[in-house]
Amino acid sequence: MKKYWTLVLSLVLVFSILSACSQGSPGGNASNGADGDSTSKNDGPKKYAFIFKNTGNPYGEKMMEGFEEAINEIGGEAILRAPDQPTAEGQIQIIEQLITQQVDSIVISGNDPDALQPALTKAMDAGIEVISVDSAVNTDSRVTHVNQADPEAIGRIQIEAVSEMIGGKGQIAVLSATSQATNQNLWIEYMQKELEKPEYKDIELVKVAYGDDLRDKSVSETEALLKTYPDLKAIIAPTTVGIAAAGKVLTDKGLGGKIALTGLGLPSEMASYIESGVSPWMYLWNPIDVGYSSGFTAAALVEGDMEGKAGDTFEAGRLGEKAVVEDGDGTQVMLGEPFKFDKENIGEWKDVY
Amino acid sequence: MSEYVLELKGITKRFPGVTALNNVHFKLKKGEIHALMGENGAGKSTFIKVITGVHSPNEGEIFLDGKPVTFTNPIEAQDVGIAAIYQHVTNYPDLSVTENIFIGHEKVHPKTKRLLWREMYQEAKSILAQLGSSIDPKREMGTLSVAQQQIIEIAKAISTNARIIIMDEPTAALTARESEELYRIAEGLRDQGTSIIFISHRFEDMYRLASQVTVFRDANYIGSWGVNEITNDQLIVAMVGREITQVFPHKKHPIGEEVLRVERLGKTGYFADISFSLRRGEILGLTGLVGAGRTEMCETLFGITNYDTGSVYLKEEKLQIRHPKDAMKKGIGYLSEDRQKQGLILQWGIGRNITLPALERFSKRGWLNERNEGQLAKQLAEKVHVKAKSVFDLASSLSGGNQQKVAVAKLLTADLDVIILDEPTKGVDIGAKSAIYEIIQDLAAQGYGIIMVSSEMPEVIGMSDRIAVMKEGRITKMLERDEFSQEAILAAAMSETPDKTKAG
Amino acid sequence: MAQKNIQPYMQRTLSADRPFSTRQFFFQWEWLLAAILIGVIALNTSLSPYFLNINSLRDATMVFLDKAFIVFPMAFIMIMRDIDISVGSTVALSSVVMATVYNSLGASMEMAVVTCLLVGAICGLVNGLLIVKFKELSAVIITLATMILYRGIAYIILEDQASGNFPEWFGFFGWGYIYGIPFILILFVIVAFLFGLLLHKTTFGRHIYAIGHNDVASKFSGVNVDRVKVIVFTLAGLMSAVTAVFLASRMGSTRPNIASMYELDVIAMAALGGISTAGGKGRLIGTVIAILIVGYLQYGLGLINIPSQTLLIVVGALLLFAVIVPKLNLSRFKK
Amino acid sequence: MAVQTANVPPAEPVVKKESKLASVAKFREIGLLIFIILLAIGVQIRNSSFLTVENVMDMATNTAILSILAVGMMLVLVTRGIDLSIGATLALSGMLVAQIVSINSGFSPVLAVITGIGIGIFCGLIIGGLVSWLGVLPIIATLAMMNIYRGFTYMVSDGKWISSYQMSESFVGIATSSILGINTLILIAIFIYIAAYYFISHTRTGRHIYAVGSNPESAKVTGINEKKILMLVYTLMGGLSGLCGVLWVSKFASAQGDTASGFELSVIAACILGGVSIAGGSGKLSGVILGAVLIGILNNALPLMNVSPFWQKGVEGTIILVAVLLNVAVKRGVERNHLLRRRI
Repeated sequence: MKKYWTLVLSLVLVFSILSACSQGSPGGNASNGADGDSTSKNDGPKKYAFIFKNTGNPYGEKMMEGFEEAINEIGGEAILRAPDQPTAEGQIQIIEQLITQQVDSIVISGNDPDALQPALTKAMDAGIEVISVDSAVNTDSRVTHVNQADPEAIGRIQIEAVSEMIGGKGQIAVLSATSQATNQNLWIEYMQKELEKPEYKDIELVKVAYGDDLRDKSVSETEALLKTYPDLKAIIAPTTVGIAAAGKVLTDKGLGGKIALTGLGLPSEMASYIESGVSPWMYLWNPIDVGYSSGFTAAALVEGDMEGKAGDTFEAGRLGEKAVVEDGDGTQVMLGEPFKFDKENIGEWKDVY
Repeated sequence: MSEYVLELKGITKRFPGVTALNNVHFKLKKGEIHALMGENGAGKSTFIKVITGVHSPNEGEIFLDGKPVTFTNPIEAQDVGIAAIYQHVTNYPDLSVTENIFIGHEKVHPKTKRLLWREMYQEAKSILAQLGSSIDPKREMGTLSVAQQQIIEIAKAISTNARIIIMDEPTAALTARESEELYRIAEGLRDQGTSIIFISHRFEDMYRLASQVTVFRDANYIGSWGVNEITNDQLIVAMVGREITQVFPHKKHPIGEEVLRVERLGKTGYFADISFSLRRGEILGLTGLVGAGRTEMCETLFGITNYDTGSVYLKEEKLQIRHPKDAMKKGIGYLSEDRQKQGLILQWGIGRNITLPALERFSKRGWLNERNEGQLAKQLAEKVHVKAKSVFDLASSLSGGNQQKVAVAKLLTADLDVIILDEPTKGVDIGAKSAIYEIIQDLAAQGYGIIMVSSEMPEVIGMSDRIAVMKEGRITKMLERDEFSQEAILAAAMSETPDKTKAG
Repeated sequence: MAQKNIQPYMQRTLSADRPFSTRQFFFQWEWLLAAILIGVIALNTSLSPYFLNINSLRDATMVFLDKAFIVFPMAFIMIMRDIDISVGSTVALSSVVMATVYNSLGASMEMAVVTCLLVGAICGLVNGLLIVKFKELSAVIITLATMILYRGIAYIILEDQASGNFPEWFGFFGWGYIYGIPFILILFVIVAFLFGLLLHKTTFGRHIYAIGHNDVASKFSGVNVDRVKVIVFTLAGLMSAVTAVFLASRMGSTRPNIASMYELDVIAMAALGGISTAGGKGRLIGTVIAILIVGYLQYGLGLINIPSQTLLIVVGALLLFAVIVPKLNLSRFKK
Repeated sequence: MAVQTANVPPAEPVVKKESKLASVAKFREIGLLIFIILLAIGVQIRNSSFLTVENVMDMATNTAILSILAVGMMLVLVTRGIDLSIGATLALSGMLVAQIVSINSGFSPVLAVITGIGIGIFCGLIIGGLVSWLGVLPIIATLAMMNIYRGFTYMVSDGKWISSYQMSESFVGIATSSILGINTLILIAIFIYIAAYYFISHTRTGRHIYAVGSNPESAKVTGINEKKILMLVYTLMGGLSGLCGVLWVSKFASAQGDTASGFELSVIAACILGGVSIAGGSGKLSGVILGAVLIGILNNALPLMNVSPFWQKGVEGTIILVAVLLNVAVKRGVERNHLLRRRI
C-alpha cells in the first residue's frame, strides 16, 4: 500500500514537472532547444542567447523583444534568459548552461561588471561571442559592448534639463537605485562632473539617496529628501522605480510644479506624471532598439562580418549601419542620444514600452 | 428512572494492534465517589476517554440516567454534564484562570456572541470561593502551583454544571496537605449530589474517599466491590493478578565510610543552608512537601543548575561541578523525577538509551563501536531485569516500570559512588514498584551511597536508613531509623522553622 | 496508548543483534530520493541532448555545489530542532572581509582565505553562544537578527564597492580541475564523507540525535548540550565561509549583496533530504541525494531554457512533495 | 509545556507574586515605548522635521501595510507557526487585481479590494490545508508556497508591470484619498486593529486561537478543533496579505512581479520586537503596534538622519538584536529580584 502511494505520487510529481516545463517553454524562448537534432555546432540555425538582469522587468522584456526581432530577421534561434533575482550568481549559472548548449553568442546585461569575468572568459574560450549590452561587463570579459547612450551624455543632458526646469539655481537631489548599481553610479559621476562647470555654480547637489529599486524604500527616501531639504528645487532619478516613486510622492503631496522631477524612466510608468506635469520631461532610449541592435552586433560577430575592433562597421537592420568605436581598452557600439519624453509624445510611447 | 446516573455495558475499544478495553462494565450512582483502580496499562485512561467522548467505543453501550447515549466529541459529553480532570494537568499556561475555567463553554451574549467577561470573572470568583480558594481569576494560569492548577481544573468541571466528574490521578503531584484539601473539595461536591469517578494508585485515597471500587486489569473488568467488603490484600491480588507479599524488601547492607558531604549549600530563591553527609551503602530518604526545594537541591548536586553558596565533598575531595558530565565523571549519578521528559529518549531503543551517558566507554577518540555498544547495553539491561525482546526495542514501547529500569541501567554505565533517585516509583504500578525497590536495595548492598527523594511516606519509611525532611528550602529534621514515623515526618515537613524569622 | 505487554517475558536475556526487516530496509526515504534522482536525470536526458554527457554532468556540479557545503551543518542544526537563517549573510560577510583583508590590508591571499574561514566560524560561534546563553529566545529570532546584522556589517565594510583582483591561483577553487574532476566536486565528496562519519559514526553525532529527540533528557544523561550546539553553529559558520571562498573564486570578486536568500535554498535542500525540522530524524546520504536532485533539476531545466519563474514553482513543488509524501504513506500505513 | 514540576518555584502567598508578574508583563511594552520615545527624541534633535504632523502622517501611512500584516502574523505566531509566503501572496493578489483594473477601468475600487482579499484567502486556504490537514511544518509549507506564488506572479505578469496610467483614478484613490485629513490606509489599519481586538479578546474563536497555541494537547481534550483554528489563522493571514496587495498596488500606483519580496522578514521582525513569542500562546496587539511603529520609525528616521545607506542595515540589525536581548535581560533581572525576595 505504502509503496503504491509512493509510486503514484512520484509519477504525479514527474508529470507536474513535465507539464510545468511544456507550459513554461513558449513564454521563455522562441523555439525549444531540444527540437532540432543539433548535435554538432554548425547544423541548423545559429543560436543567439540573451541574458537580462532579472526576470519580470519590463525594461528587460522590451530589450529581449527587440533582440528576438533581430534574430528572427537574421534567421537564427533566440534564447532569452534571466535569473529570478538580479544577482551575478544567477547569471553565472545561466552562462554555464548556455556554454553546455553550445550557443554561438551570448548577449548579456550584467548584474556585476567584474564578477562575471571568469564565466564569460570560459564562454569566449569555448568559441562563443560575448557582447554586453545596457550594463557593461569589464572589457576583458566581452568582445564588445552595445551602449544604449553615452554615459557622459546621459549625465550632461539630465543636468541641463534640471537647470532649465529650476532656472539654473537651487538645491537638487538624486534618487538612485541601489548603492551598487554600476550604470547609475557612472551616470551620477558624470552629473557631478557636469555640475562643476561654471554655468551651474548656483546649483547645489545636496544628496544622493538610494531607493534600492524598491517602491516602499524609494517613497521613504523621497519623503526624507523633501523634509530634510525644505528648499529642494528638483529631483533627478535615473531609474524607473525611483522616478515613478518620486512622481507618486510629489503628486500625492501636491508638489507638482513646485519641485521638478526628471531622470530616466519607462514611458509607461511615467505617463501619468508627465501628462500631469509633475515631471516636465525625462529621458530614455528605446530598449527595443537597444536589444535589436545587440542582436545584429552578435550576428555580425558570429557570421564573421566583423571582429568587434574599433573602426569595424556592420548593418543593423532597420537601424542602418552602425560603427564600433573605442571605449577605454575595449570597444563599443554607440546608439545615439537618449530620447526626450514630454507631454507631446508620451501618449504615443506609453503603450509601446 | 434508573438507580445509576451512568452505566457502561460491555465496552470494547480497539486500537491498531491493541485492545485497550475488552468488554468492561461500570456503574455509577448519584452522589457517589467511585474509585477506579488498576495498574498502568489496565485501560483506565482509555475508559475515561470513552466516557468523555474523546474516543468512541467499538462495542458496548453507555447509559445516562438509564437512557442510551453516544458521544462523538468531548463537547457532547460536556453538554450532558460529564467533566474530566486528566492525569497530566491539561491547561493553558498563557491564558487567565477565568479562561481556563470556561474554555470550551464560554459565556457569550445570546445574540452578538460577544464574550461576557464580567460575568465569567464573577462566576469564576464564586466557584473558587465555593472551593475555598482565593486565587484571582485574572491571574495567568502558568504562574500557579500544581496544586492550585488542580483546583482550577475542578472549578472548570463545576462551571460546566457537571453531574459526573472524573478525576484521573488528581493527587499524583500533590503533597499530603494538598491532597487533604482535595479530599475535602471532593466530599463537598459529593454531598451536593455530584457523582465522582476517582482514579488513583494510592490506596489511602481510595480508603479516605470512595464508597465503591472497580478494578480493571489488562483491559478487562475484574470486579466491583464496596470499599468495606474488600481487604487491602484482596484488592492487590485483583489489580496485579498475583499476591505481592513483601512490599519493602529490607536487605541487610553494611554501611561504610562517608562518601558525600554537603556543607551549607544554598541557591538564591530555592534552598539555603543544606548540610548532610552520606555513607556507602546508606539509603538517605529525602522528603518534604512538593516545592520544598528537594529536586532543585539534587539538581545542583548533579550540575543541572549551579549552587550559589556552600561546598560539596565527594570522598573528601571538594567538587567543582558545572555540568552533569562532571558529576558523572566524579561519581554522582541522578535518576530524574520525570522519566518521559528528562530520563529517556522514548523514540530510541533501550540500548541507545542505556549507553548515551557513557559513549566513551566503548568508543575510541570519539568513534563509536556499535558491536561493543550492543554488548554493554545487553549486559546492563539484563542486570536490572528489563523485560523486552531485544536492546533495539523502543523505550516508548515499555511499561513505566521497565522504563524506570532502563533509566536505572543508564546510571550503571558510569563508575559511581553516589546515586540520587528522584521519585523513583512515581507513575509505576505496584508490580514494578517492588522490583525497583529490590534494585535500590541491591545497589545499596553493592556499596553505593543513595539519596532517595520521595513524597510517599510508606516508601520513605520502608526504604531509608535515615530520613532528611525539607521544608521551604531547608532541612528541618534528620530522622534516624528508630525515630521513623509518619507523624514525625509530617511534623517536620509542616513545622515552623526555628530560625525562620532570621532568614526572612 | 495503552500498553498491553504487561505479562512478563520469562526470558532474562536480551538480543543484542539488530533486527533486520527487508520491509524497513526498502521503505526508506533515501530509496525514494534515489528514484527521484534517476527520474530527474531521465527527464533531463529526454528533454535536452546536451544533458547526459560526462562533461555536462561534471561541469554542472561546479554550478550548484557552492551552497551545498552549508547543507550539511544545516542538517545537523535541523536535527537538533534549531534553524539558522543567517548563513547567507555569513557568506557575504566572510567573503567581504576576505577581499578587504587582501586588497586593503595587503595580506597574502592565503592569509585572506584563512581570515575568511575564521570570520565565518566566528559568525557561527556568535550565533551559537547567543542561542545557548539566551535560551528564552529561539534560534529563529537570534539568527534573524544576526542575518540582518552580518549583512549590515558587510555593507559597512565594502559600501558600494566590489572587491576582487584576486591572484590567478585563487580562481582554481571555483574553476579548477584535478585529473579532470572539478576541485569543488572532490572537496564536496570529502566534506560529505566527513560530515557523514561525524553524524553517524561518532559520539558527537549520537549526541546531536539525542538533543534533537529530547534535549532535556540529553542534558540529564551528561550530554553537554550547550557545547554541541555551539560547535554545530560554528561549523555552519565555517562551511558558510567555505561557500564564500568558492563563490568569490567563481566570480573573481565579491560584494556585500552576494548569496542573498541562500538560507532558503539550503533549508529546502536539507528538508528534501529527509531532515525533519521536528528534530531527531534524517541521514546525511539523503541530503547528498537531495542536493544532486535540486542541482541537476535546475541545471537540466536550464539547459532547455525554462524561464526562471517556472523553476521557482518546480522547486517549491518538489519541497512540498518531499514533506507531504511521507505523511501520506504514514497515514495510509496506520490504517 | 504545561507541567513544569521540576522547576516551578515553591508556592508563595498569592497576592504578592501576582503584582510582580503583572508588572513584568507591563514592563515589556512600557520598555519598548520608552525606547521608541528616546529614539524619537534623538531623531528630533538631529532633524527637526521629524516630529511634524506631516512626517508623522507619512510615517503612519508608510507603516500601515506593515502593521496590518503584523496582525495576521501575530495570530500565526501565536499558534506556533510562521508564514514566509505573505510577500509572495501580496504580490500575486496585487498583480492580478492590477491586471483586472487595467483591462476594465470601470472596475469599482470596493470590488477590487474584495477581489484582492478573495485571492489572498484562496492562497491562505492552500497553506492552511497543508499545515492543518497534512501536518506540514509551517516554515516548510510557507517556504514552498512562497516560491510557487512568486513564480505564478511572474508568470501571469509575463514580465510586464502595470503602470499608473493603466489604473483608474478611483483605484489609486483607495490608498491616497483621505477622510478628515487622515489617509485611508491609516483608517483601514485602525479598522483592522479594532476588528482584530474585538476578535481576539471578545469572541470564542479568537480565544481558541490562543488556547491552541498555548497547549495544543489540551485543546484536543477540550474539544477545540485545532485543524479548524490553524486553517482559520492561515486563511486570515492570506486574506490580509491579499488586502495589502491591493493597497500596495494602489499606494505605489504600480504592480511588479517582485513586489514586496523579503517583506515577510520585516513583518516578522515587527512581531518579535512587539513581544510575540515564536513558541506560541502569547502576543498582544499593543505590542505588535509598537513593534510596527519601531520598524516604521527606523525606515523613516534613518534617511532623515542622513545615516549612510551602507550603515542602515547594520543599525537595523543591531537595534533588533539589542531590543530582544535587552528584553530577556530585563526579564531575568526581575525574576532574579523575585527569587532574592523569596523567603527561605
